Amino acid sequence: MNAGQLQSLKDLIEFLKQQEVGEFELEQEGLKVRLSFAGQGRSAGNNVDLGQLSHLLQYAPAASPAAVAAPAHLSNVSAGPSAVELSTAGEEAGLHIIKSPIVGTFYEASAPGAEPYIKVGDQVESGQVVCIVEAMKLMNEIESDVAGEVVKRMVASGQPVEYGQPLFAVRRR
Amino acid sequence: MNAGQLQSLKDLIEFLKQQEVGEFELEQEGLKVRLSFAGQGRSAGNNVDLGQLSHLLQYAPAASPAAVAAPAHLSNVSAGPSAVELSTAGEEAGLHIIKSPIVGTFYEASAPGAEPYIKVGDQVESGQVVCIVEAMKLMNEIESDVAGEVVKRMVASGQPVEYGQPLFAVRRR
Amino acid sequence: MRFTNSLEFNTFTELRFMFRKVLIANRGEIALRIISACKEMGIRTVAIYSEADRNSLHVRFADEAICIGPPRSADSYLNVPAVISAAEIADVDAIHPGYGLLSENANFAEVCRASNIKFIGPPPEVTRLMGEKEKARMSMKKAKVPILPGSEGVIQSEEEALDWARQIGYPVILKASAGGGGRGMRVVRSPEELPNFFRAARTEAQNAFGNGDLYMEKFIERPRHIEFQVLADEHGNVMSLGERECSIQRRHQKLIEESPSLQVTPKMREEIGATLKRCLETIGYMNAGTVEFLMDEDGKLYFIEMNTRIQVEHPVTELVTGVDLVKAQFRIAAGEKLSEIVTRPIEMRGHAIECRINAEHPEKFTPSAGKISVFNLPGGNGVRVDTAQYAEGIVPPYYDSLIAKLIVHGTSRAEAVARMERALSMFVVEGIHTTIPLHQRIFADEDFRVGAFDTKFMERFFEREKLRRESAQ
Amino acid sequence: MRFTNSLEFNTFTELRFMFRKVLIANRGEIALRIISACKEMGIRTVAIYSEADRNSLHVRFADEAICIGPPRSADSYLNVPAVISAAEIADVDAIHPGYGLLSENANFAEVCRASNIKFIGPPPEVTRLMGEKEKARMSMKKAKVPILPGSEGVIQSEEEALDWARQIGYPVILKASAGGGGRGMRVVRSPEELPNFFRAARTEAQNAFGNGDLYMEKFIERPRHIEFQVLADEHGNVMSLGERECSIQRRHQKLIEESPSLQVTPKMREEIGATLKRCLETIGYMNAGTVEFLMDEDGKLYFIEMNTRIQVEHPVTELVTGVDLVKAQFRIAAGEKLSEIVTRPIEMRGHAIECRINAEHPEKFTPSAGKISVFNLPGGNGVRVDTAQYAEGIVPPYYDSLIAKLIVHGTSRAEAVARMERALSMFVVEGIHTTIPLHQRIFADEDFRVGAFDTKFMERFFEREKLRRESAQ
Repeated sequence: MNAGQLQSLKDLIEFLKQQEVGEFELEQEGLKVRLSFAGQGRSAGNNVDLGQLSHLLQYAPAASPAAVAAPAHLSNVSAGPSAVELSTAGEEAGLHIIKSPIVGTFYEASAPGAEPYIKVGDQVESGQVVCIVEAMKLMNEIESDVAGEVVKRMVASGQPVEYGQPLFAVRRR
Repeated sequence: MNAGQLQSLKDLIEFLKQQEVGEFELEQEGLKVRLSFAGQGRSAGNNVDLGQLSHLLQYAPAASPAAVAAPAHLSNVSAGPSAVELSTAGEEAGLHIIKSPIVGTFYEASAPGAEPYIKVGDQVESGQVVCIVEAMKLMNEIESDVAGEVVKRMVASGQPVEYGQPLFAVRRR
Repeated sequence: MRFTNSLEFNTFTELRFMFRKVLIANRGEIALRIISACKEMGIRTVAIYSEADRNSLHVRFADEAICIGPPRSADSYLNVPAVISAAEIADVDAIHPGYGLLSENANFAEVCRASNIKFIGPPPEVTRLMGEKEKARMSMKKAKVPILPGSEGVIQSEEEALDWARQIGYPVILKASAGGGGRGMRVVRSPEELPNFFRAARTEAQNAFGNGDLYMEKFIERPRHIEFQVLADEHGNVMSLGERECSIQRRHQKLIEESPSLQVTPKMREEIGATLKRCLETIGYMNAGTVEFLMDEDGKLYFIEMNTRIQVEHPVTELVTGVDLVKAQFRIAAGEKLSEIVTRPIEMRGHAIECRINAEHPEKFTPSAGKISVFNLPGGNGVRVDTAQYAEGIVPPYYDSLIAKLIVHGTSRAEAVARMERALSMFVVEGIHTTIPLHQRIFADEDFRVGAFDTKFMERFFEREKLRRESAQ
Repeated sequence: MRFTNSLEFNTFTELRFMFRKVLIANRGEIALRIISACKEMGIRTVAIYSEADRNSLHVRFADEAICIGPPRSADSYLNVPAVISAAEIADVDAIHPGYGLLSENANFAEVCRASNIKFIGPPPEVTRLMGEKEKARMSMKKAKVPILPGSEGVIQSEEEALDWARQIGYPVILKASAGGGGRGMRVVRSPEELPNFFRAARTEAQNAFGNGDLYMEKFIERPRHIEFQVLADEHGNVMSLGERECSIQRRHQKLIEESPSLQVTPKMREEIGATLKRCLETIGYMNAGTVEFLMDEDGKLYFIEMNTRIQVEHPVTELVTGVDLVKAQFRIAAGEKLSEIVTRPIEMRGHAIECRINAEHPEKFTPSAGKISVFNLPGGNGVRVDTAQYAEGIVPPYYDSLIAKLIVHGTSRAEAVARMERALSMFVVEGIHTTIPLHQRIFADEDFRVGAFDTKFMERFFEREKLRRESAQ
């Protein structure tokens, strides 16, 4: 299992935990994963140990009205765990997520009016530039870390992105 | 398995533990991993809901040195849940516990030097006076609420007792 | 730059006498408040508790704890023989009653005295005098404390009623001597209205209570509730610590208190303080006490009653004056002089506000007993929390619903308001309902923010909320 | 009785200009402290966080939050492009750096300036000046701030050394210019000892560092660490807010801080305050800062360095002066004058003490990262807790171990000490180790209680504990 795969697996487990999944199985192309979380006994049924999760953090903060009033273009950035949520929103079994390695502004093309680097349906190669994230006036070319088919773009051009925010979903070849 | 793989596996296990995973299986390309963490029984069994207990109240308060310095004759009274502890300490299956219905001072006899109302081994009747609890200079006669054999006396004569504190254990007839 | 000599603050005060061991005849946050004061003074503490409070923090943090009865207050915290008996077996020097429960029970104070246990509060005679409202009014009146003007005794006729109304000044309110609950009650705004209203009220009172006797009081349309904190030592000295504004009430239950009041000028504060000092020195008042007033629309104060105990809302006074009132209670009871306890002139610094956090449904106000799952307290600059609750703690259904007091202090009322909003937004309680959301709505209210309120504020507030909800549909 | 006019406290201050939105370039309790100040001032907040801090309270309570990198500080909180980039996409007016991390990084302040973002702190030129210890010393010396006397440059010979020692006054310490770690170091107590020690130190330095250059400083046997808090506006006005006593340290990490210091007389406080005012006005200092001194056994103060940021221990000054230092930082940065921010003369009221609660093993001092299972905060009168931790929260292993600051305020040092003992006994943390038990032991120490300590206190304290343990066996 290579580093990328391992990272994907870890992401998935974090997500499962966050979603309070008790047991999980996955089989795909020679890969088979099965897991159950602690406190999820077979017969225990819905005996969810809430203590394991942070109650406090499930709490919708009083600050939410203000957050709603945030400029629309920042709404994806404003909630703490948004990257994870977005990640899951676009994630289906077997998809690889290209994430932003830096904080900045996402651009799909090298210049206004130019062709986007990639579009949904395109085939990308590992190392191919897929977009630009501008940070401190610098245009940073972001490369794909896998080869495959672009299944989804998760961010609109011109939108701010945080570290680790999902940009594209790619079905690996 | 080479050193790199071993390290990856260790990382993964650490991560699983951190994520509070209970059981995990992975199969891929000739590799098969299965693990379950200690204390994760199949059946709910000893799946104690610690949340039900107050962690905070298991905490030995900082005040304990002072409590130790308390007059010896109050030591039974000084700890909050003492009555319960005593109750269980003296309780065996089938024994009935006669508890103090009031706060006060326990006396085994009607006057200093007099015969105790009851002794271990005696038979008591329901309604029979078993001791006196003095409160506000009043001598309150405490009656047995069952008939049976006195198995144990839990309090020394002259000792203060709190509400609900076990006084005698009686084996019911 | 002005610096006070730091040495002044660094001498260990040598107390001539202090209690060795005290029993706290209360539960919840006030019991923990008193235990904290004792710990800081080196006094050993004995908690008492009912079976429902076995796992309470006042039990955990006291040096000793004694179970005195089953959950119902009448069988435990209000059970005088059980409390005294606990005090005797624990061999304490004194009992602090907190507020509520036995705190204003003169008989209890008397039993303490008979048992040679110091009761932390005024002597039973004074408690009894203040407990009889009419006697208390007359004592205050004699000492020139302004009282709510009213008829003396029963009004026999319309003529007499007109006469009283002229003396008192319109509007006035007619009340049934035997009555309550609004029946036999009429607000009269002019002499023309009086005869008809008098007859109607008398008939109503007769029908409702079998007794048509009426009396008359000045009617205050939109009164504020303003109270003065006093301390009195056992050497005849009384001192006022300024006022608290407690007009934000729901069904006569205070929700929010603050100090100082925006309505009390320094001149009024000084005058009332001086009058209370004179009056309470005459009466022979001792220990902490609170004198409650109604304030009319013109800013005039009228005495209503005196509470002879520490109040729930005492922390707002502590924050603005810097005087620890509970410690002062102990030191007074130990025989110290006020001049030794409060060594600087009282000065009100900044502004303090308290929100009572109750375990209640925030709209329906039904008590919300149960297990607290999450309990995240706000902290930081200018924030004080008095509570005996904790995560995994239980709110039992037997006692009052106050689970925490959130108190803030700022240099101005504006800062205190902003600080309270900040603190409320960081106070997270789960597992039970609390009044936190209600407080947040009140703090967003424009009238509240500018200080334009009276004891009818909450009625209008709920009315406005209802209208807004309806128009939103 | 003296009452301040309550109206003075009740006018809403109208600010001419205030920031609309601020990014907090920090984490933990100080981030939450700054967020609290912003909430109270109506400023929108943007938190930044590393992947390890996703579930932190500074993320939860900010209006917006942006993940800027992986757990390691170098890749996230210390990553200037990531921080600036976050500030740009969130469109903030200003950045508050807190303490540590980027707070004293002049380059970062410069990048902020270039990006048109106000850095809440002094301008980069001043930070840079104060960052170069020798330049800072000279600036202070020029303004007649007392500095630790020492030789100027390298000492060439024994004769020169004797000359310097006579000027400085015995005892003196010889130090290796290239050195550190005690090598090439000698304490000299008399001229007789000097020649031999000088030769020995030179040889040692030569052997250890390949460079035998020595210099000389006054040696203070048992120094106290005393620091002065200052505020400076952007109009050339500087004000001192008195001192903090920070001598209780373990390996140069402060454990306990208090204000005022028992050693600083009102006269000294005023003199040092006036000198600092003159000196920092000359330098053009801006915003909050702390000037650190060593105090010798005779109570003389010697400048060591200046910290150009808010300090961990700022709350003790807030409690005794009543000035909110973080709010003052924002108001200064927004262009307000000191005279508008601090409207009364600074007066030190009572005594405040802070304990740093670290996630560390209380004997071994190894960091104790992990999940907190129980977190019961003390509250009540005179207790302040600054923390970003909570029950079920995680202490990540990547950052410093401070999880909470427990701060108390009392009318005297004795009351503050008693209050801290009370509060420590009610502060319950489970799941990780903390320094709470260590603090309890320190507060029980007689030398600490009477204030007889210096920066070597903790060494002696551990030594005494060790001896006691050994003799007990």
